[in-house]
Amino acid sequence: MPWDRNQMAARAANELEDGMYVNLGIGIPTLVANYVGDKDITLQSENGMLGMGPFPYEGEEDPDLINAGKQTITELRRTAYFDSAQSFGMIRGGKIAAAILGAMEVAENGDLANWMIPGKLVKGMGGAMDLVAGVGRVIVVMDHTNKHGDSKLLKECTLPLTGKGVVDMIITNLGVLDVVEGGLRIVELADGVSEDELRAATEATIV
Amino acid sequence: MPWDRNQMAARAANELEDGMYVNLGIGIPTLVANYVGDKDITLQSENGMLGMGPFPYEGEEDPDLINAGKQTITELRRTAYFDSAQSFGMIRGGKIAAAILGAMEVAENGDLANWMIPGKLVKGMGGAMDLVAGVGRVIVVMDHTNKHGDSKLLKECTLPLTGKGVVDMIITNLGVLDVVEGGLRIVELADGVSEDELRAATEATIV
Amino acid sequence: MKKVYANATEALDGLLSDGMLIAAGGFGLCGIPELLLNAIKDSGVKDLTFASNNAGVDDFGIGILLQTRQVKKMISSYVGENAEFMRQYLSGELELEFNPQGTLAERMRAAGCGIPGFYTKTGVGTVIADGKEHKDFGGETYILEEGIFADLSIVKAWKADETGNLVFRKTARNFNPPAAMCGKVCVVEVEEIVPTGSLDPDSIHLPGIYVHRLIQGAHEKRIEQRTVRQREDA
Amino acid sequence: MKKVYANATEALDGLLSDGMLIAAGGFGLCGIPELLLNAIKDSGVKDLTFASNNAGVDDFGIGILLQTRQVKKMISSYVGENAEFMRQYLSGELELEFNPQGTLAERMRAAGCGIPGFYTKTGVGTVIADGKEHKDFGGETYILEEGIFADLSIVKAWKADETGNLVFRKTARNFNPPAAMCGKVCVVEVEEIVPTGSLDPDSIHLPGIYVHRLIQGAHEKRIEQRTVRQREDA
Repeated sequence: MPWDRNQMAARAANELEDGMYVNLGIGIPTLVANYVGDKDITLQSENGMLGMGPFPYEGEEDPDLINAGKQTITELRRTAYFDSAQSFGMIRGGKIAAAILGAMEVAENGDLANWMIPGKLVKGMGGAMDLVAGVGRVIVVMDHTNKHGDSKLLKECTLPLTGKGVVDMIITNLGVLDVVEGGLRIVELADGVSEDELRAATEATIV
Repeated sequence: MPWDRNQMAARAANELEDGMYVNLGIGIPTLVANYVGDKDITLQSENGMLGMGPFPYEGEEDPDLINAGKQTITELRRTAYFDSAQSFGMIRGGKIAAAILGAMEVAENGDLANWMIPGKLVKGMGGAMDLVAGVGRVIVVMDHTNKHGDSKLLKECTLPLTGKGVVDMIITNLGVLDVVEGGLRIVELADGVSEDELRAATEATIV
Repeated sequence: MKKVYANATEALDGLLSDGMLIAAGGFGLCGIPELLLNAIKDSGVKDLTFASNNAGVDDFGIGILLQTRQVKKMISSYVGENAEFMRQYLSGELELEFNPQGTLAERMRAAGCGIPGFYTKTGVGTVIADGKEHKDFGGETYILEEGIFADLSIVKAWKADETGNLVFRKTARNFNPPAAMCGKVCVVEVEEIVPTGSLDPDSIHLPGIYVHRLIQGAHEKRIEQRTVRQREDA
Repeated sequence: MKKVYANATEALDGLLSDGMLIAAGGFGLCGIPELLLNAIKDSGVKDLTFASNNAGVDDFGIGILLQTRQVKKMISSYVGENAEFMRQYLSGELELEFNPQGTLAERMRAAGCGIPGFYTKTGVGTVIADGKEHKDFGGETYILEEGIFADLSIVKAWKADETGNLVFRKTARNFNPPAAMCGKVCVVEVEEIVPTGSLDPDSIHLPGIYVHRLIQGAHEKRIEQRTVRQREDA
């Protein structure tokens, strides 16, 4: 049985190591925070915060304290605030060990598309281009196929890119793949998913 | 009688306007602070401070509180501290209205030399190149001639430049000159100094 | 030199002109200069270009200036929360220049620091890099991004002293300091002006040198997405 | 992840190698990482290049590493207070790369922010511009300066919490934040390590993400030029 959202998030959390500073994207990546266990992970919110805490209790929301998804959050004892130039300075400068992001498409060379569908509503890339260009390791968490059943792991991206050759690892409902020389390498299969099933759902070259 | 150091400093202080943020160099420029009267002037120290106060009373020196000349100083009620990148960001970005600096040579096109004598001891430019390139107005305060009696207001600088075409006004013991199209223009003569005397002591073109 | 003005309209007096470029602080609806935006709306100035990470929502933030068609162009990283924006953009009434968020912040900071251009890896190989100079450093390719030199900065801080030294609160700091740096003139609204000397000189986020005019006022501080967790009962 | 080490020698363990580039904070003798410099001296590591605004005095700061001939090259803006420096430089034993002070600070900050190059007006038309790329922006000429990517940063702060969040004191902040940003590894010495949670999150000058190792110790904090004024008697 393929992994559900929480299992994908839990698998992504396995990639995080004690002491890391990490940026989590919107959607499934946000759930990763629930699975870091007793590892000492510091979450960055790119609007200007290190040490992001959970959502506030009702009645304790603070309009001056939101995350990059514009949601109300809380601070921790370790929290530090800073401005957007400093925040993206640390992202661009490689100080963030890992970013865990969603995607529309990933290509076998690590190209990533997750910000725009031409002809549809255009919302903008936000901080995604800076994150994938700057952080130490980019881990994509997404469903293996789109709602039409087509593979999201492609030979080449068809959508406008967020970054070129930037993805290091892909975690889907079917398993885990590394981006390596020549294509993708299967690291792990989801419980009950066979290698054939995963290959059948993958357009990208598997090496 | 030519102006003395204090008179030159007082004359330079006349150039400052209420509300200005100003950087004062070492030597005579430092004395300018004594003559600002009740104008609201904020002094920058380029090692990371706005709102520089006077020297401390004996026994109240703080090793963490020095000016760009490495002298112990004090803070004021308006003081703000920041790091060197921010400090020179505001200098380079033109936020400082005026710098008052000493010089070895000034040329009629506004070239300034005040950091290095080849073959002699080389100490470095410190923040001088950033200041003259960035601040709104550069006022040089210096003796009109060197110890050999040679003019320090030249057709061309002979020493390595601190900045090209950067000087706006020169205040010397003999008078005040603006750097204008085609050369220097006499603004004011020191008490008892004749225009002929000033011209005789000046190599630069006076227009 | 008095920096404190009575209200937003007076603080903007003489500073607004059609077609100008305004850099605005804020992220989403957090830390936006809401009082100054209202006064800009009331002034009727038009054909504005805004460098601002977001465009507000339909009835708050820059969105109110979209309703009145006072905005010609946005330089932003994300405009997803604003239906009127989308309508005007898709119909060609509104120009849009997307900047990656970090590039936008750094372009503002750069201009404020006298840096007309810098190289970044962000956007290499994407549409963002189209038409921009490419250059190699240490075997890697970077693109040249230019400083945003604005005519006016509008900024929201938490507290100021009378000399304009600013303190921000939590994530409401965001784009406000870089936006403040990059304008020829910077107007700031705060929740409270405190006497000079009552802020810690070591804890000032933006020194008064960047601040030309200052107002104090009541802020709505609207929350865009109210997310909460349940209390565990004892 | 424990960042706190027992002393400077342990904090530097495994980080030093001959020929490395070290970025050091401090301005004059103010805010210099004196404990780490002493430990570097004791380690015997040699052929070092230092990016540091000054070179200390003969018996304090980087000067102590000049005495022991451990320094091959300095990247500095002003070295006027150090007689041994001058002797070694004039005899050709020591290389020196002068940087305008603001260019030096920005080169460190740029590298820490992933910016390999930026344009500045500082030094245009001077020897500083020799051999550097010139480029026009808006009709004015600028030169390209490159980021300083150091192997190691050594930094002095006032206080830290256990996660490495740093607070500096008065003008001892100076080059410490940009120096901290530009190294692959950053080691920090402070006067006091306080429990995490006791620093104000709005008033942290440099977040712990930049800090890999941390020590607490007693500092001499020598004054270079003790200038005072007379008390006016009542």
